[in-house]
Amino acid sequence: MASVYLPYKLRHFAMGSSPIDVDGKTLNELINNLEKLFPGIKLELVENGKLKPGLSAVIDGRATRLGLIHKINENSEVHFLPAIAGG
Amino acid sequence: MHPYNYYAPENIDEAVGLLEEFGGKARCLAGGTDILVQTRGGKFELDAIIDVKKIPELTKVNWTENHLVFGSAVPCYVLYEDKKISSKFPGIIDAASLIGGIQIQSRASLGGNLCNASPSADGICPLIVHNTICVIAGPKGYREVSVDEFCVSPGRNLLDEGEFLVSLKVPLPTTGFGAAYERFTPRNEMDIAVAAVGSSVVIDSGKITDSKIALAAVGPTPIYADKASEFLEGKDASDENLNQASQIAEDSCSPITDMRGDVEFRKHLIGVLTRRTLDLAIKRSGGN
Amino acid sequence: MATSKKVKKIQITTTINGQEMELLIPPYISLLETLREIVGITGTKEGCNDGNCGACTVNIDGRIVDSCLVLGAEVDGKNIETIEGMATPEGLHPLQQAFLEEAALQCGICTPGFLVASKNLLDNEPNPSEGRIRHWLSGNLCRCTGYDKIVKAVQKASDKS
Amino acid sequence: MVSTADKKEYKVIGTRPIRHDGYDKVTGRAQYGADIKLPGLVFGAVLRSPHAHAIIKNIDTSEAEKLSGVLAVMTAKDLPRLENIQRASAEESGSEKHLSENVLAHKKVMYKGHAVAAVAAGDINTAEEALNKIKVDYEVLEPVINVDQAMDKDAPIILEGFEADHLGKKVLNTNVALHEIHDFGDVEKGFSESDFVLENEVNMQTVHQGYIEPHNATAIWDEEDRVKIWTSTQGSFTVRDSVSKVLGLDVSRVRVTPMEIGGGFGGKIPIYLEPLAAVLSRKSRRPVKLIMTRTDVFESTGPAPGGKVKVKLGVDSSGKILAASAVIKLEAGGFPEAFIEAASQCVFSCYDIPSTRIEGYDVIVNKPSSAAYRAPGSPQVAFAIETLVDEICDKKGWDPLEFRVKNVARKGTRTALGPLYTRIGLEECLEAAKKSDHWNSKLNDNLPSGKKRGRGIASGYWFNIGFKSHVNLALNSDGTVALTEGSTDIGGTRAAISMQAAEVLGIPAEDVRPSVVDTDSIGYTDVTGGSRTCYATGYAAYLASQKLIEEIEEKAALKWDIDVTEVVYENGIIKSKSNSELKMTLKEFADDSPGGPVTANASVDLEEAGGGFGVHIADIEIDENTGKTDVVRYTAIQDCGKAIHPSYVEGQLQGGATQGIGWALNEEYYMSQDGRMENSSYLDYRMPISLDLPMIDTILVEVPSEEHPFGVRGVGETPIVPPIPTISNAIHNALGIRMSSTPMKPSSIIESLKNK
Repeated sequence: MASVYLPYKLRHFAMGSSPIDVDGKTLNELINNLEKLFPGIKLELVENGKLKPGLSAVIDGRATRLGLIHKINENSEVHFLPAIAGG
Repeated sequence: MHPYNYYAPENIDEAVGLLEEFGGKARCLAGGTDILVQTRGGKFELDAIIDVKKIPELTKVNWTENHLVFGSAVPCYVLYEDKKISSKFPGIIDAASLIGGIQIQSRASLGGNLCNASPSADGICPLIVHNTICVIAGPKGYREVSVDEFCVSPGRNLLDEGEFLVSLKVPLPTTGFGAAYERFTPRNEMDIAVAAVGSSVVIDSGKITDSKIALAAVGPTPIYADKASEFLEGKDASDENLNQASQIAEDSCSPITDMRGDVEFRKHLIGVLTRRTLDLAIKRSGGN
Repeated sequence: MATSKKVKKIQITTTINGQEMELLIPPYISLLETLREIVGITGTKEGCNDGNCGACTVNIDGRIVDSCLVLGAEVDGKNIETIEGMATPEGLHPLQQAFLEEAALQCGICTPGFLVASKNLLDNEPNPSEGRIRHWLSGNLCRCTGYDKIVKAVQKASDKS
Repeated sequence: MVSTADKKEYKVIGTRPIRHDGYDKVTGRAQYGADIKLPGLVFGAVLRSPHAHAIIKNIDTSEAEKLSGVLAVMTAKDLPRLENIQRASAEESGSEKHLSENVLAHKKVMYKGHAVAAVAAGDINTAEEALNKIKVDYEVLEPVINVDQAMDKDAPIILEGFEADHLGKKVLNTNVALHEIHDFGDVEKGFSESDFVLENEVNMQTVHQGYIEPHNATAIWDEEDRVKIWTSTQGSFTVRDSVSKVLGLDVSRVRVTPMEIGGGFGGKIPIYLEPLAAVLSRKSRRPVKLIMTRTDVFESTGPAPGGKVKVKLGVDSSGKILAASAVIKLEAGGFPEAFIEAASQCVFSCYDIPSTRIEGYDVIVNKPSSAAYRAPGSPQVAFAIETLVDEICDKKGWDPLEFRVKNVARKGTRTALGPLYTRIGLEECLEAAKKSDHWNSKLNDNLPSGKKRGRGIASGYWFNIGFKSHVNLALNSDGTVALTEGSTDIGGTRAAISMQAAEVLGIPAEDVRPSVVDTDSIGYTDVTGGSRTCYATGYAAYLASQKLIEEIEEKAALKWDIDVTEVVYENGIIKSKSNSELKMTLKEFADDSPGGPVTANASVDLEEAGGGFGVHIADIEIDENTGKTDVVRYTAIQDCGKAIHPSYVEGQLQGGATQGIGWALNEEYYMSQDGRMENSSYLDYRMPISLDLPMIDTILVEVPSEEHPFGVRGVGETPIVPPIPTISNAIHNALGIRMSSTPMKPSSIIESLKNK
């Protein structure tokens, strides 16, 4: 199972605990499984079938560019963080 | 920007005529480094710019028996590239070689710097401590005034309508004369003085027989610091006396706080710079 | 008293990069605008239009000026050199070559001003010190390079001359 | 150069060819935005608010419209009103509504210089005269100009009706657009177990990117409602997308041609003039050009946020950091986005710390809407953390370099925001600093009285982005390769991208001819920013070159009538594996290749480039009597992964360091009480001049990024991060005073000395 690290503002869904072990072969599956555990959390992560604008998912140290179709490994670490670019 | 016409008179009478004709709607153009920026910025709404650089008196350097006379439109570089002027008028050269960068020094003149009457003008303090006389032409002919009377308030000088500055007349220094100008700026060039001091001394047999100290960026106009100057007269150039004169200068000025510096810092700088310029002036006088 | 006259264009004759030109210009426009808008050569750049960046540096009769602080009307009868006149049919000026080899430009907007100013320095002082180069170029702002490679390029070109 | 890379042999990479666009740029031929000329071109001017905070009650443009020579006048009424929809763009956040309202104020002005109306006329003088005839009725409001004022409970609310996000909750009527927390581990426990806990708060004034070329835009709105725009921008596609939003057009109706760009540093990502030029063109039926004045640039664009950053560190007696916390409050300007997320990611990035807590506030104030400035957010937080580390070392008698090594972040270290680092090179940079001539030299103490010298050291980080790029290659019949790309070239990226193609193709860099083309001529390419261009567009060039080789091999097989597996391409030579008679040069092949032009293209959408770390060392000399600081020696050390064109990598380090030095010592928005920037000129906004600086020495450390075939990391942004704390630490070393505000200007130094 992948370890999902919730951002501070979403930890209330999990009664403050983070990381959480969640199954899923893709980020999409993982978020759907997360939603089953914590109903309502998907709305905070996904909009119009994509990761919400301003949100990025960092999978094994790298902010995914594939988004919801990104493959998740058995021991992946997934962090939801604000998206950032640069100057 | 309000559109204006360009005139380039070839003699003084023609220039006076144009200035009378246009009144407040005309300005003289020497180096242009202030006037063109101000006109563009909407400070003046002009009908005429009068380029004075075709008038011979305004661009010439002359030596008379007792004076150096240079035209009000003589650019800075002409002064500092002239070895004779450099050796005799070190305070003026200090200023001429630090106004703007090389590009500005190709154009900007001490006469223009004086007419612009900025409180922080680099050119004015050294002219004061070199006891400079301003030669003014106008509808009533010529008149002369001491340079320390020329500026009346920020951006304003004593020229009447139709008048303009023709030249600057600097007395040849006597034996034992030395002068220096130093400003403080956060950058090493291309900056406006936070505070500045010009100092001159005449040293005779170890005593300061005459001294002039002038301060810039610490009042509405560059000012002659009379009390500090007079304090030194007849005294030794001792550490104690020089420090006291510097303290008097510091106490005598009344700067404002603005983006370039606050009151306390400016006063502090006046003390530091007065001492530094006095030291350099004394060194240059050959008196120490 | 004030007789407001209609602003009329004036005619000037000036030599730009060796070519004599007769130009009809509004009397209030700067030399910078004259070059860019009337003559149509745009190598001379505008960075501030108030004489504090040097991007518009040109050479008039052997001295460098900020062309934003000169009226076009003033250059009647004068000889002007701009960046466009620096390379010859034989090739680049040694300074231009040195700027390329030393990577002395990044965005390149200040480069024409630096080149015209540096050429004027080397024309008068073939072997300036680092301090002298930095002093001479203090009227030219560069925001990209930190000046290091510009100073080195001028030093390199000076060694050659 | 310190190289820790496994020594791959490169032919082109690591050499220093003359950049492809160099000749145009040293001869004045290069066409920047302001240089464009079009038949029938007219000029525009923009009316800007004289007030920092005011309600627009009415705008009367009738007199301006009557003025002879005026061709068009516009206000916010001429733009569609957009909703508060978050933009999904990679580089820019914020809502569509705010994007539009920053371009042209609607009902309210948020800062002095905020655009209110625009005019087009036959010449610039007439356009400016027309501006004077526009009557705007303002109701002036109290301005809010710093984070303390804005966060005061009685503060005037700047963005009324705006829904702020405070820890996930929606909040109305607040100047804090975003309040967020990142935490990891048990910080309180970490502090309680520490032997030594120290805290530090820094305060920073707003600064500007300061690029020498003012913003400009030229537009034609044609008869089929297609808009062509020529502009100086870091991202032509970002301009296209933003302009199409503001104008309410499909993206395909907007075509943006990126002109040469005179500096950006992050400040030429937002749009300002482009939609105005477009609407003025629609109304006047003429091409319209707009150029900002220098004052406009300072008052209406950029800047980088000022604000306050508080940090706290807990350290055990061995010098190991156990806990760290930060409170970051940065000024967004008139609309949200102060880069607090980037700041949060950067603040503790150089250290391995088991527990961290970071609290961020994105604060609306009446200043121009802030833009990215080289590693946005990172210099601000580096100032706080790196001076605190110095203070701890000073108090405990620890060597500041050894302390950093002891706590260094490396591959596998958990970052403060959670994810683990991939391979990074901070440790190698610190080692390079330790071995450097500068660090080992004695500080000159033989000085005239009143002068003091000091040495400082600090490190810094930027994460370096990847994102989208596209590259096209076409083999010319003379064996050279035309490369087209969409990344505007601000500092030599044409060369760096072409060199990567040349390396793969085994041909000289000069044989690749790069062009930066418009948005209709290349696939979507993200901005030249985020230190991504050499990495991501370079990666696309690498992939395209490999495809081009495949294409060459296929067509050579066709030509020789052999199986493609028999053909091998190497260093510009095409050979048969088995028949030594079959051999031709690329030029010979190109001159007569079968089956049409030989072309290839590739696109990428990359994740992070591998973080970039830098360590800077400065020697400064201070005049104790005037407080003036001169930098007398400076060394910038950085892990650049692999330097493709080392000269331009060094140039990034030198330029970034210089901007940081300016920020440290003199640059600031000097604000009046009523919210005006009083020093909006190059004369009074004191950027460093040549005489203010020594040579900037560089040490390029090469720890290859795991993300790129040549190991490239971004380099452009990191160099602006360490200078502020480096200078502050050097001042402490010289005088024993801690400067906790920027700029550390002479008057502040004198004041600190008096209070010492």
